[in-house]
Amino acid sequence: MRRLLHLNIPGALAGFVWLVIVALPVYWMVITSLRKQAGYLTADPIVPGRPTTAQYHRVIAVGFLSYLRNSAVVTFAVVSIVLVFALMASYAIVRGRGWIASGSFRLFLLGLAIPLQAAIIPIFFVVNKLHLYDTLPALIFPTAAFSIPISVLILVNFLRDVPTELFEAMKIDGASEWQMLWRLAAPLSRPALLTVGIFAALQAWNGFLFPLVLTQSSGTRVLPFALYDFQTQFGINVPAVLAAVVLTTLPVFALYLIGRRQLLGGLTAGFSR
Amino acid sequence: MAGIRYSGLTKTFEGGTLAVDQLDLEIEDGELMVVVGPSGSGKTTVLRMTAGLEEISAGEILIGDRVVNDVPPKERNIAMVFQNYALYPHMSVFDNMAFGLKLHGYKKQEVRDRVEQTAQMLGVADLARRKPAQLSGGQRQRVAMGRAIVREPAAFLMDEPLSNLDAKLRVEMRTYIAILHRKLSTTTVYVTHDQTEAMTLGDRVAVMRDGRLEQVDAPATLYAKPANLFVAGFMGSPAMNIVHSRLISEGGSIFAELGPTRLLLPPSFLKGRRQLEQYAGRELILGIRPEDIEDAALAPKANGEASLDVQVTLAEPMGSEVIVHFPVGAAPVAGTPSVAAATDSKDRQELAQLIAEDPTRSTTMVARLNPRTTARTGKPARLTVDVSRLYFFDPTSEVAIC
Amino acid sequence: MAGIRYSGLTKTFEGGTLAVDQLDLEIEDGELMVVVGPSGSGKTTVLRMTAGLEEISAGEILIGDRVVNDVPPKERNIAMVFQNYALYPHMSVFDNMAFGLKLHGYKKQEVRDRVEQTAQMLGVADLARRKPAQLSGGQRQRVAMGRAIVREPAAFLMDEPLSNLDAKLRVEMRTYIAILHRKLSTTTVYVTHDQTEAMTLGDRVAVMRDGRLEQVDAPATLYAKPANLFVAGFMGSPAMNIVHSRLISEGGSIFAELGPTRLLLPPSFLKGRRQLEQYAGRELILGIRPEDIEDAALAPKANGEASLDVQVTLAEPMGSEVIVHFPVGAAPVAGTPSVAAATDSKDRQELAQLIAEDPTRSTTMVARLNPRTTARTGKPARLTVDVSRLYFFDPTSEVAIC
Amino acid sequence: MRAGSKRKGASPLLALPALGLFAIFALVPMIVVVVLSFTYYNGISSPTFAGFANWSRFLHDSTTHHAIWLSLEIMVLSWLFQTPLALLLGVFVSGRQRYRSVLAAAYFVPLLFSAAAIAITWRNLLDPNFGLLANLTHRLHMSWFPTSWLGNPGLALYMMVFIISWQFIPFHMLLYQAGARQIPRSIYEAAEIDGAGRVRQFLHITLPLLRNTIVTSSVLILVGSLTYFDLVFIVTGGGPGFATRILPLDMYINGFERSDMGYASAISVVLVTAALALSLLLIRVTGFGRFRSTHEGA
Amino acid sequence: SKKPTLLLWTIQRTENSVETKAAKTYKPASVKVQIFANDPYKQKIKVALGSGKPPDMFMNWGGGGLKQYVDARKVLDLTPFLNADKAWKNRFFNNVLQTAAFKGKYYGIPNVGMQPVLLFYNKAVFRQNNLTPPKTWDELLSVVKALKTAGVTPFILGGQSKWPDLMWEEYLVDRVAGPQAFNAVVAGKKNAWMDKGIIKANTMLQQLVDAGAFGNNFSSTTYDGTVTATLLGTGKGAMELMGNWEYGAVLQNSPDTIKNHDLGWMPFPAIPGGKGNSKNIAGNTSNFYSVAAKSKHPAAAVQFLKKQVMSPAYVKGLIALGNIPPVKGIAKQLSTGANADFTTWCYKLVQSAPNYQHSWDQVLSPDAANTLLTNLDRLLLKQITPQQFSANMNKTK
Ligand SMILES: Nc1ncnc2c1ncn2[C@@H]1O[C@H](COP(=O)(O)OP(=O)(O)OP(=O)(O)O)[C@@H](O)[C@H]1O
Ligand SMILES: Nc1ncnc2c1ncn2[C@@H]1O[C@H](COP(=O)(O)OP(=O)(O)OP(=O)(O)O)[C@@H](O)[C@H]1O
Ligand SMILES: [Mg+2]
Ligand SMILES: [Mg+2]
Repeated sequence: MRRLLHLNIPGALAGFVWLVIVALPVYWMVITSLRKQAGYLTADPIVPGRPTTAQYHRVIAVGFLSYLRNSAVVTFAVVSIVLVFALMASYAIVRGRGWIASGSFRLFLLGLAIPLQAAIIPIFFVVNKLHLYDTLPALIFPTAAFSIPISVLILVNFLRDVPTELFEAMKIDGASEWQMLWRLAAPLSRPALLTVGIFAALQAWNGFLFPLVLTQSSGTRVLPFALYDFQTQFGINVPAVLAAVVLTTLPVFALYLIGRRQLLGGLTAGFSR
Repeated sequence: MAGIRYSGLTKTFEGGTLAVDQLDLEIEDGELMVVVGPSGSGKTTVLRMTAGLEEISAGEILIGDRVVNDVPPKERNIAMVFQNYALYPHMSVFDNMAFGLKLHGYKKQEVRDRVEQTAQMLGVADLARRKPAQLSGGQRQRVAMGRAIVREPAAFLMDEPLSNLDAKLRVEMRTYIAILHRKLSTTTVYVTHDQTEAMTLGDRVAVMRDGRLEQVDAPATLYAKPANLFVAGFMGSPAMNIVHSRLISEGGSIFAELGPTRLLLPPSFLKGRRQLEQYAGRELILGIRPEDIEDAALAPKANGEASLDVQVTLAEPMGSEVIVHFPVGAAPVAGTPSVAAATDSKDRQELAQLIAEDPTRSTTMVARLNPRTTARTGKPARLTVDVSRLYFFDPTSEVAIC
Repeated sequence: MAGIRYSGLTKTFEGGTLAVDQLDLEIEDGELMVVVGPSGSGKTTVLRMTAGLEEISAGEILIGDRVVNDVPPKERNIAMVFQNYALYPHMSVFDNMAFGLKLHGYKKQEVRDRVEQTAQMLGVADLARRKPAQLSGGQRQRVAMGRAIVREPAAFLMDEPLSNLDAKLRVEMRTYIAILHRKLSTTTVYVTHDQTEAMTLGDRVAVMRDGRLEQVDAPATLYAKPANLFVAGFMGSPAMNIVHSRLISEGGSIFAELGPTRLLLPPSFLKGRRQLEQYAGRELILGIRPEDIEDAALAPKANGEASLDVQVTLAEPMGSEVIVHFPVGAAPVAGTPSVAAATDSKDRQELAQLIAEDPTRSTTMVARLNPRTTARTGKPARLTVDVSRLYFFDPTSEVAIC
Repeated sequence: MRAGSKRKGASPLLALPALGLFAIFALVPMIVVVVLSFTYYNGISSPTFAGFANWSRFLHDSTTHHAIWLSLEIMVLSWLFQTPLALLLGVFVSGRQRYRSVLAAAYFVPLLFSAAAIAITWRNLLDPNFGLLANLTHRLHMSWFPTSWLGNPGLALYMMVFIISWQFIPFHMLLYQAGARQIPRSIYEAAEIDGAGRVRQFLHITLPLLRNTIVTSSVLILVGSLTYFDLVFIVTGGGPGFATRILPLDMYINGFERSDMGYASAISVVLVTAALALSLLLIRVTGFGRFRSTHEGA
Repeated sequence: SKKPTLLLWTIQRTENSVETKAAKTYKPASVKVQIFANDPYKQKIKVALGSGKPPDMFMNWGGGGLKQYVDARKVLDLTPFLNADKAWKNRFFNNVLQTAAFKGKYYGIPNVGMQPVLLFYNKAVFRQNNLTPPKTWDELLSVVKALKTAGVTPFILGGQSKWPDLMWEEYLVDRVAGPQAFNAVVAGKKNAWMDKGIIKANTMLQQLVDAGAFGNNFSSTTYDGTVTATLLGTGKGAMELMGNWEYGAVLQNSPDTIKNHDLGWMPFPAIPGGKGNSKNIAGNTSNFYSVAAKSKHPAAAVQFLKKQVMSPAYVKGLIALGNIPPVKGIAKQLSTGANADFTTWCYKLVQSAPNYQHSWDQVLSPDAANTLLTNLDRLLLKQITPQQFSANMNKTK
């Protein structure tokens, strides 16, 4: 809020150092995605050569767009389910009482540590039993289920900081729990919901194991497969993979830039005296 | 609509603070009950229990004929102004006020009309689109007020709803509340620390202290006939002057000692005060309200027996009156926490001296004089005491003597 | 220690609200400046800019001789009581108060001593271990106060520091602040909406309105010689009665019209009021303070020419006085937002009628009568107006006529 | 304003949908895993009962013991590396200056990439022959500078910690950013008036008020690194030697590469139990589980 | 009745075009080919076969991996079909077909070219340093020394990927101890790994490491055709022991090397005094298609394999890609195909090899294979001695 004079110099410096650490690999990805496969290794890793979009054409030709559609559907569904379910559960945990609330919290904690690899075969059985194999819901439900524990942990942490008095005011205004959940808890935990949403979206967007095991036909293929389309038994077309990476990443990044406003919190400012 | 009844209401917080202690009080249907009491005396806690926001440790609350101890807030149909507002930070001023109405199923148009009227009445109509964070303290308070009064609940609970408003606006708001109450006759519990509000607004005033009810009465009664020293000292601003005194019976007349001065109690005063006579020759506590001391030159009828010659230590011209402080050679009544209490330390010792030269033998008294008085700081002055309006209390039980 | 000077200080919030508008004000070293003004007039904003918490849109703030526009708060060495307390929620009462001292490098023992003293002074010593969430509203406010005064900064900024305290405690606190200020002589800016505080505490009082400074003067001067209608109406509670009037010059005497009644202006009053004479025969605005109207039977000297026979619509016994409301047949002065403003709607129309029968031809006036008055609601009463204390204002510029 | 005034509280029914989904797709499979840990199962043939064979193997398998040790190491290192950085960066970008929000957007980017993409990238950057690092050291004639980062058993684990952190710091930063934004501004203002500079505001206001967020993030980091798999698998595959063969990897290798799902299940059960115990402990010790806000009563 | 629909899973590779074409042009059934990336495929096929939703036909590597499925009765026995049509059976090299055969029963049909491991070298590097490619162990050691002093990495090795290490192991053990040493392991003989020859071979391998034959970075070099082929093509490394596919990788990543005829290849050097024939080769024999036991149309699937896989068109397609199909009598065809000099050389090499050792990790059970790779890695890192290596391997089943 104040002038340049009050710039946090050490903070800014450290901030820029980290920026370099973050940016360098990303920069490398981008410029490499604009190279030809032949000779990309021996090219100068820092200076971009003559850029070519050939790899991008290749990626798109491979069916990228249909993968994109499936991924979008799965991601949208997962995010919706996670946001709604996890918010409801966190609300019940934070605002609820007794052993059920604390018990479910502990149960969710258990979920933080289930190694997917170990559980994948049983999950396959479950999905199969529910006749979901090779459908998009086969990706949506397990992905959502495995995102819920972390989401609950994050939301619980955030929800508890919504001032109790606001809930009280709403009660007095005649709101039911359900209304308080959606009219108060939800809007005031927007930053956390965004964080959780991003998390769930990335699980869905980048998740590989579920799509691999739980689907098979090309109609249910999702984006992460695009990465492997350029990976053969004996080598990888790195520039093409990176082109696919860049292309996959762009939509999510765009969404983040749009949603980031929600992070500009301080959402409870002004509620009291 | 319904009355509210507390019986044996008690609240002990985790950690053991006893905030409300065996409160028995009945607020009639349609009554506006003002609750006053020192900071921390449990006023807010009572309101919160009434609203159903705080669990009841013991006792009962009845709204109408129903014990509501276990009824959730939403079903009690009350509106509340929170002491610290609790505005919805993510909603505009309009939405803050409209929210309760919407929940109660009012039509859109009706919601708009009501909110707009109320907002206008409260002078926040121009701010309708703003979020609470963009409001000043007083504006927030008015929105909090608006959120409550826009509804038509079974009862209003108002926790110092005007504390952050300027005097002028406060008078307006107070009038508005009075009118509203006269019109709607909604049972209302109104917590305030403003003397004027307490005296003008309520049908009755309940005085609380340390979680207990000290007295509940019509405002004028409370002022004229405080049940005990605490209520006497608490109601009225500046507070009643309270000193140790003695009743002296001499030549058929009865005098009250005010330091070296003797105040003759007129027969009209003594009439019907049987108890008082029993104190003849004994120690008691004398109370004189500041407005009952006047500049001798300006008093309607000068009363020789009760005149005091004093040295004014501070004269504060207030415009409509002059507040003068002066010491009298009477022992003060201890017990109420006072500024002097903390002045024992080296660093701020001098402060203590500024307050009372010799705390055990002299008491600073306060008088409200007519603005035309000539009393000035550091000058002597002659004052008269209206001996027909003295107060006496038992020194041990502190109960009023009548 | 140092004085504070504002020159051309302006604040425009994002969204365009002009909160402070070209403020010029000098607070001398060691002065206690009280700032008053209606809710939303920019008082808090001025304090926040002084503290360095709010960016300055235009103008300058000087502390001592230094322009501090770009000096961070921490380097301004000020202590502030926030209107909304802003206590550290994770620290105990003790730590809340000790934090600033610790940061300023006080020794442990000294920190403890100071905090304990101050806490005792404020009556929160018993609460030292509690967290703010476990305090009542008034207790929080006292802690907020304690956090500021425990330090010895170059300046104090206090934003309605006593608004949530009961009258008794407030008097104590006010006295304490006065003593503290007398002792330490720290430059202080004190925002309040309490008339008594404004009148007694400050060396000078600054009156703000819509972000502008209306008048700054010693409290008594402000009350006696308000620069304009706004200040006149704002200072004093109940507020000054303001009606449209006319000056009539007849037979060498000058009268002011108060509805059908004529008030004879005594020569002593007219002496030195050159401007007033020019209004002879013209419309102007008349102001009468409520305390300048008295029950004719109880007035020190009855003044026949200025007596009014009125019908009392409401008599509010306040203990120390009785506030009576009565209509006079004079046109009210519009402009100030009032309760009546919002009463045009069908549903609450009746409210309007309760306030003013015919708002264009009659004005409700308020008087503060001696508590012994016999005036009662609904009864007629004879009152006298102290004609030596009338106020006149120009009807268009609203500036005081003298 | 006051804690403990929840009264009746929200209905636990609200937790049902999440619990249901979680139970069907995570809990039931986990129970199956527990059952499998008592069987011989190669993932292909039907499991046969094995009694405690897998468990006794667990007690004696030195490779697995080494993996446990490595997991602990990577857990502690991850926490030590990520927590301070994420906290500082998160708080830093929670500031309102424009450049900070731009930085925040940039910092966020690594989170977007899948483990595979990050693995490919870092493997290439660290490639001893053609990588960026090798290239730089070569250009700067710093031949003494080690280039075989991932091939050096002494360094590989640290490199993995770094790469994992590179991926996940943005997420924790996001948590801290949201947490820091939630702290009422007025408290900082009060502290500033009290004379607290940036550092002290951070230490005395931000840190204590972010306590619950720190717990949240720490649980995620600690538990997360216990189960972390993808990146390590792709970048080093557990090598060189056993240098990065952390427990989840050991589990995977046993289950899928050696087709011993029974034993892998036993390891998984250990993992889940350890992680649960760890998070419960953290939550108990820090009082997180009481669901009290640190902001109340400002 | 409707045409049956057959599902075929395979992995991502250059040969996919041939496979999809074979599927598309097949009329009697509609065959859907689904292609997966190499590593994920292993997990995918395991879950699918294990839990009952397998495709009709699936690609595999034969050997121990396939054996697991066979043991679990997930794979259709193809013996009756092959026996019923001897012409079909005889089309393939028998030693290749054996990779997918257990206890005399056949479970897989080869579907790509053979992948013998050869020693590639950069002729230019040798020219510049006045060296000749090593034909014997001693020559190899001296060449290593010379290259080392010249600042060139003698052998490129993607040690991080582990399996390239195995090629060295296979050849050294073969040359020192002969094929019988490993055959003893496969046969499950007691202490087979303790064979003196194996220990000697491993000692030699560690000598090579000590001599700097693999440079300093081999443990952090991942095998990736792009990387290794570039290293070889640019002369940063002089030689590489690798499957014949590396030719293709060089062609793609360093085309000039091929154009200038600078890429050389030869058999693994002889080790005088060893028990193994220096004409023995190692490598992948081929990959295979198997039919899932649970397939709804096993007969149709077999029919498809018979008609379309390694059909003349299929073989032609493979040759065009530089493949060397494991079928008899195609020398002529090869010599007219692309890169004929290389492919015919390889074809002859395989044909004349007394023993064609299929990659150990494919032959052994997955468990043993994994232990083998890990221990090899540690052997090369010198974390364990050859004796420890053998002891560790001995514990596997
Ligand atoms: N953050 C903000 N954004 C926009 N407008 C604001 C903001 N803060 C205050 N205002 C407006 O600026 C004006 C002055 O506000 P300020 O808080 O200074 O008033 P005040 O004199 O302190 O009032 P009060 O007595 O009610 O506390 C008000 O009209 C208010 O609505
Ligand atoms: N959550 C709590 N935990 C412990 N003690 C509490 C809590 N809330 C209030 N108290 C204590 O209970 C007593 C009554 O508090 P309450 O808020 O009812 O006072 P009040 O009369 O409203 O005071 P004020 O006029 O200052 O607002 C006080 O002493 C207070 O410190
Ligand atoms: Mg209160
Ligand atoms: Mg303010």
